[in-house]
Amino acid sequence: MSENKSGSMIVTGVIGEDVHIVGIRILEYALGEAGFRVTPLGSQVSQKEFIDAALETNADAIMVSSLSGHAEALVPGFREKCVEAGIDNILIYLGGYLLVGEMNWKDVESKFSKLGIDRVYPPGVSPTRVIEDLKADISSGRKNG
Amino acid sequence: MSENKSGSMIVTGVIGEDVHIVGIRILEYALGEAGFRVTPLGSQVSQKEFIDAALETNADAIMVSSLSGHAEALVPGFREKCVEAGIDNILIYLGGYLLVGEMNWKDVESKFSKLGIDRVYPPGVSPTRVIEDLKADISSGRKNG
Amino acid sequence: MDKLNRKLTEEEFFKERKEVLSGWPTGQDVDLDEAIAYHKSLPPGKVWAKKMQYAKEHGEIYAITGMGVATIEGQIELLQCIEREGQADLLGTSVDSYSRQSDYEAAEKGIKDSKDKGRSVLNGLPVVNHGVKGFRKIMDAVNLPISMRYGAADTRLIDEIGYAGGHTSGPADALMDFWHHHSKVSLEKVLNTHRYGKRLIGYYEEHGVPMLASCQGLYGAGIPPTLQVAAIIVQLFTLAEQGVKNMRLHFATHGDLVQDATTSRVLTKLADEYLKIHGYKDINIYLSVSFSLVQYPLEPGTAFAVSFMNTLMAKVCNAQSNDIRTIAEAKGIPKKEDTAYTFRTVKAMENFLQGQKIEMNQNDLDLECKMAELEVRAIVDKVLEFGDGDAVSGILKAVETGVLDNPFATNSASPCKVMGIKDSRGAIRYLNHGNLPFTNEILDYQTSKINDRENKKKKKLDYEDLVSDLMAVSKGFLVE
Amino acid sequence: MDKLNRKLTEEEFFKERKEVLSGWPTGQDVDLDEAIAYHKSLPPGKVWAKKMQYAKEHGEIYAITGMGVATIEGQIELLQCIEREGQADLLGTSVDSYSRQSDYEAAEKGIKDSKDKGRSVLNGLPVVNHGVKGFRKIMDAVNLPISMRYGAADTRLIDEIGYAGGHTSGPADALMDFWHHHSKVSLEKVLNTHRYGKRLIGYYEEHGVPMLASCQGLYGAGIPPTLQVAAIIVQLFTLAEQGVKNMRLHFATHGDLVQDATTSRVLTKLADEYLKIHGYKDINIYLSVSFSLVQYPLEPGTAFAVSFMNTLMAKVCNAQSNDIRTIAEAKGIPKKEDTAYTFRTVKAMENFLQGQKIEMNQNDLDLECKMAELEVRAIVDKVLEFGDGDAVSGILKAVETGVLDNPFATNSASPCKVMGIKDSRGAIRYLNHGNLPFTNEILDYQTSKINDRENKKKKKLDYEDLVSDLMAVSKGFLVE
Ligand code: B12
Ligand code: B12
Repeated sequence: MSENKSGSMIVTGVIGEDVHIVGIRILEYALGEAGFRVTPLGSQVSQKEFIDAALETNADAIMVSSLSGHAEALVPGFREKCVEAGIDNILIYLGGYLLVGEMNWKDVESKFSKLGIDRVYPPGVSPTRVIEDLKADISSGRKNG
Repeated sequence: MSENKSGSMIVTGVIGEDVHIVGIRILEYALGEAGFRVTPLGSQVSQKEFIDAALETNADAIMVSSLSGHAEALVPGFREKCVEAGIDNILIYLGGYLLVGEMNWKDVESKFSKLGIDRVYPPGVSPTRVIEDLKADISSGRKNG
Repeated sequence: MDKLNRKLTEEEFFKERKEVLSGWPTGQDVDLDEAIAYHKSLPPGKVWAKKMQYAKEHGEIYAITGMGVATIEGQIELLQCIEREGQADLLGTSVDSYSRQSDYEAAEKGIKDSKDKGRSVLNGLPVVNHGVKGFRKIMDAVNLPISMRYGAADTRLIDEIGYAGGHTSGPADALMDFWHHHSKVSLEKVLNTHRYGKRLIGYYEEHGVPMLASCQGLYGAGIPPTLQVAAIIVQLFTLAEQGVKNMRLHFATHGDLVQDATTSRVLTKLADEYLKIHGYKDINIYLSVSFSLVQYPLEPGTAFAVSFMNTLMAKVCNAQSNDIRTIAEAKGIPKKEDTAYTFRTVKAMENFLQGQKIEMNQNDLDLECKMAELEVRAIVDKVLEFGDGDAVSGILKAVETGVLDNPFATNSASPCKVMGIKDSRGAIRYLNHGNLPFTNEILDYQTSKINDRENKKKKKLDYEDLVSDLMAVSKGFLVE
Repeated sequence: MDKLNRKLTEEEFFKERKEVLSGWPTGQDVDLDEAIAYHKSLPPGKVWAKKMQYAKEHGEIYAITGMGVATIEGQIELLQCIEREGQADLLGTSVDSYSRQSDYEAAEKGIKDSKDKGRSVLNGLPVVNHGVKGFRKIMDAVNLPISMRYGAADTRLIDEIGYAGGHTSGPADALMDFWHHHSKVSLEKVLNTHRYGKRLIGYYEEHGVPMLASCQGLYGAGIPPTLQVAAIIVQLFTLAEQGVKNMRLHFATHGDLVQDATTSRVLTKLADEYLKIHGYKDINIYLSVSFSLVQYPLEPGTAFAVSFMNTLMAKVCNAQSNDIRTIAEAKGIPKKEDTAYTFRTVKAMENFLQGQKIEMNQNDLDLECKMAELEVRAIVDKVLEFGDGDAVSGILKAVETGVLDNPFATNSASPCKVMGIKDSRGAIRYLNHGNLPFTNEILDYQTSKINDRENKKKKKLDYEDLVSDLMAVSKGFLVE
């Protein structure tokens, strides 16, 4: 774990009216094990709550979980609000069951990329993969552009 | 059962190297119940054995069962041999699993119709339906050709 | 201290009712007298409680799962497909998650968007928005009983409209709704609004309409069964007090047949005993099981194997209701064809098993039952002690102090100290019992079971194993 | 009278062998010494008997089914798919039905036609035509043990080539082959050619190569289990005499768990007892079950439910081998994807059930076991009496007189007087016991069980019910 950019702060939460908590809990645990600091907001978190927490903790990334299928109604405007709040370049990752029903993954991904989400993950993605991406993005300074 | 053309004689059997006996047994039972006379040849019956039995019993129809999937090798020539034997117009019905693997039924049916088989049935056809067809064919004098 | 678990008077009920019905315009269409008459006109085949009674008497098992899309037309198409193609015995209405948060504006927008896009953008049927009239169309279009399936901090308006619309069953489960269906609401508020819902069911019962109420306490994946049994039993007092007469007790099985059979036996025995001791009589209890997972299998073969386990468990647990997930559960809201396919398959399974008797090793079962009873009694008695006999105040204090707890609660007010883990045979044991009031005898038994697995794995069990447990069945294993 | 059940001397064996190998050109390539060395070089994971032993010791259950197409390349593709996509533990070779009739010319034409048409026109792999070399390619391409699966009046050349090619298991089942695999051959001839096949297995065993022989007596749909158990046991003497050491006893289950568990227990107990009494020692016995139907379900959901029952039965019967049909069984020879899908599903079910204990009601089981034992002993003892202790002459006379009988024999020399029917719980009872040497005690028990169902149906059971029994499971019911 010494290789991590230890101390990077990650804000986590489940967006909207969504109550599914298990996935994000597991992710938080894995982030902690990998040497990240985590600010867990729990479930039913609004865009504003995410952004306020990110400002307050000077976070490097926001991990947004959405399982109920309503992400297409809940995510638009997120990036814009970050820009307004002066954290234009914060990493935003999104994961879970993003639409209602079965999803054609390529379409889903491009839909949310266009909304300024840096990385979009399908259900069941392993925390290991997410953490690898996160390390890479943080150290390369990759931000959404 | 009084409505049947009682006394029509049906030769039954399983063709070729095929040992599946249950289906034809059930059919024989149903034919008997419906008032037909049955000459059961059992399994592993050759074209010649079918035709000899039909000649001997002056049969109205031959019921050929084939489940092993080899009917496309076993049935060609059957009608021609009947013609040679002088029973040109005998009804020939064929049923079971006629090809190896899954079958597109329309193709199968036309394949065997072209070989001079009067009626071709897919797996699991109910004896009731077969008997209805048989009564109709016998009373209308329908024959192949 | 006032007794909190007390039946609402008719006056209180109707006063509250006014306010409830004003929550959304469709509330005005609910006419209780008309609804009671409507229910009385339903054939027995459309009434959940009657189907459960038949199943219990004849040893039958009936499958059920959630079903819900945004529009009435869509819902009819879905349910008809499940009834006809799926050979289903029971139907359900999943309520969408905006409605569960009482956000009927968002649900309304969801209906509109769904019509525009020609696909449901909602994850369930917004019962309130469609109103009594909307749901009656569904009732006319199918021949089976329909149950509501949802959880919410405030269930009152959905219940009013849902039952008046023709549902003959629905949830009555404050703990489940507090723990799993809202992140911030207080338990007090949930218990309060839920009292109303139960009273509503009681009202139908008083007027000769059998109405089935479901209760499961908490979502059971990875949760030790005795915790779930306790969370169900303490709530039964609150259902019974408001006049609920037909109860469907739902619990999660986890794959160890002995433990699962134990859960069923202990729940049946203690529910009956505690209700009687507290003077609640003439209550019909039905059982319902899930083979409960967190993550469901993506691979359809493994998903079928899961429905089979669910059915086997229903058999082993003498359950009437076989609460399954479709084989597409891990893919998203299932297509109607997937649901019908799952039902059809499970129906054949049920047919094959229904007439059979399956038993467990008697010694194993006796020991497991003895220990499970101790665990449940420890929790339930403590709750009642907290409330000085009053279940509601007992529950309030118990949840606050973690005497009733939940490892994966969504609500931030829950201590979440308890942690379950599988033993080497797949039974769930307490890796951490948090503040549960357990004796050393209980704890030693738990430890010995955990040690078995630790010895096999040659390591201490930790969070990694917990995660692996949560995922195991989805990969086709019981314990890894 | 000469003892017919006597071990072939090496001289006799090698003399007969010459003639056998001359049956088709590929016979010349069989070199027994080389084959023995080859088998000894196989890793344990490719040896059936070793896998069965592991399964028995660890309570594991492994699925198996028939698999076969015309060409080596096709067969490799098929088996690799089942191994990888299907997560299979065991593989099989279905031999095509021309080869089963020793018609290698027709099989050769089938290979050619299959290559021309780009699809298999044969219903199995023509083992003889491809020869030892052909099969070795398959052995190299997979990592699991492969069993031959076929029945024939004359099995000798297929066995020689099949075992030398690398199969580590195959059938040794004269009664099955007489009754079901030829319409006119005499039992005497079948027993004679089969003696050779068993001696061949014995020869491998003598030279340190464990070879597993399967025996099931008759195809079990609608057939009373005790008749099947008797037909297996009388044949064990003929296997043991020729030196067979590893036996896979396969039997059909029918859906009544008590009867099916009984079959397993009685078979295990009596096989062991009779073998020991007759002085055959050091024999390893493994069990294999099918949930046996005549007609399989066309609908994939019901077909999955059937594989589930098959797996549950394997568990209830403590079987090692879970002999399943693919979900495409009723459609025709399955596509490799269907087979893999079925295996994957069954694997998850096996995983879920493997560690569990399932028991039957002890009283029900005791009674059923007692009666089943009486029935089996009545038949087996009569057979041995007929032969004056010599199993082979006993079998000959028993089959002729219907003391061993088969309701749906293909062979016209079988009396086919026995008829089985389901009782109200799905157990198979003797509707007609033909010439089976049953006491009144046995017959009264059978009648009482049949009466149960007659009383329920309020009619005498007849041929219609028999047909309905044969079809019931394919429609998703156990008994109608
Ligand atoms: C458990 C569960 C519940 C529980 C939750 C309990 C709890 N304590 O959390 C309960 C019963 C409460 C529940 C309720 C509902 N549920 Co639910 N539920 C599930 C279920 C079965 C498992 C989810 C889970 O926990 N998986 C295990 C975790 C570890 O996996 P995960 O959440 O996917 O997370 C992993 C990855 O996706 C990733 N990840 C997750 N988030 C993020 C975020 C980021 C940034 C990254 C990088 C990665 C990442 O990391 C995790 C580790 O690998 C799923 C179906 C399934 N998957 O099998 C349905 C499911 C998610 N639920 C669903 C629905 C619809 C609901 C309900 C609306 C009820 C309904 N109508 O059926 C309500 C929701 C109410 C609300 N307000 O939200 C649907 C969603 C459908 C859709 N989107 O199309 C699903 C798919 C079921 C289905 N097929 O219908 N549910
Ligand atoms: C039982 C069975 C066997 C038993 C037979 C026992 C016995 N006593 O008959 C045994 C184990 C011996 C056996 C052996 C083999 N079998 Co087999 N068997 C079956 C099985 C499971 C059931 C057949 C059956 O009896 N059905 C019940 C009866 C009532 O239905 P039926 O025969 O279809 O008959 C009905 C109708 O089709 C119709 N009908 C039948 N014939 C006729 C004729 C006429 C004129 C009419 C009008 C109607 C009609 O009337 C009947 C009443 O409804 C089927 C699969 C299935 N269907 O589920 C495979 C199946 C037929 N067998 C098959 C095969 C390949 C074999 C083997 C070659 C082994 C192998 N390689 O797997 C050997 C054959 C060896 C040989 N020489 O023939 C294949 C055929 C594949 C194909 N054609 O593509 C099948 C489909 C299995 C499969 N999916 O692979 N088999």
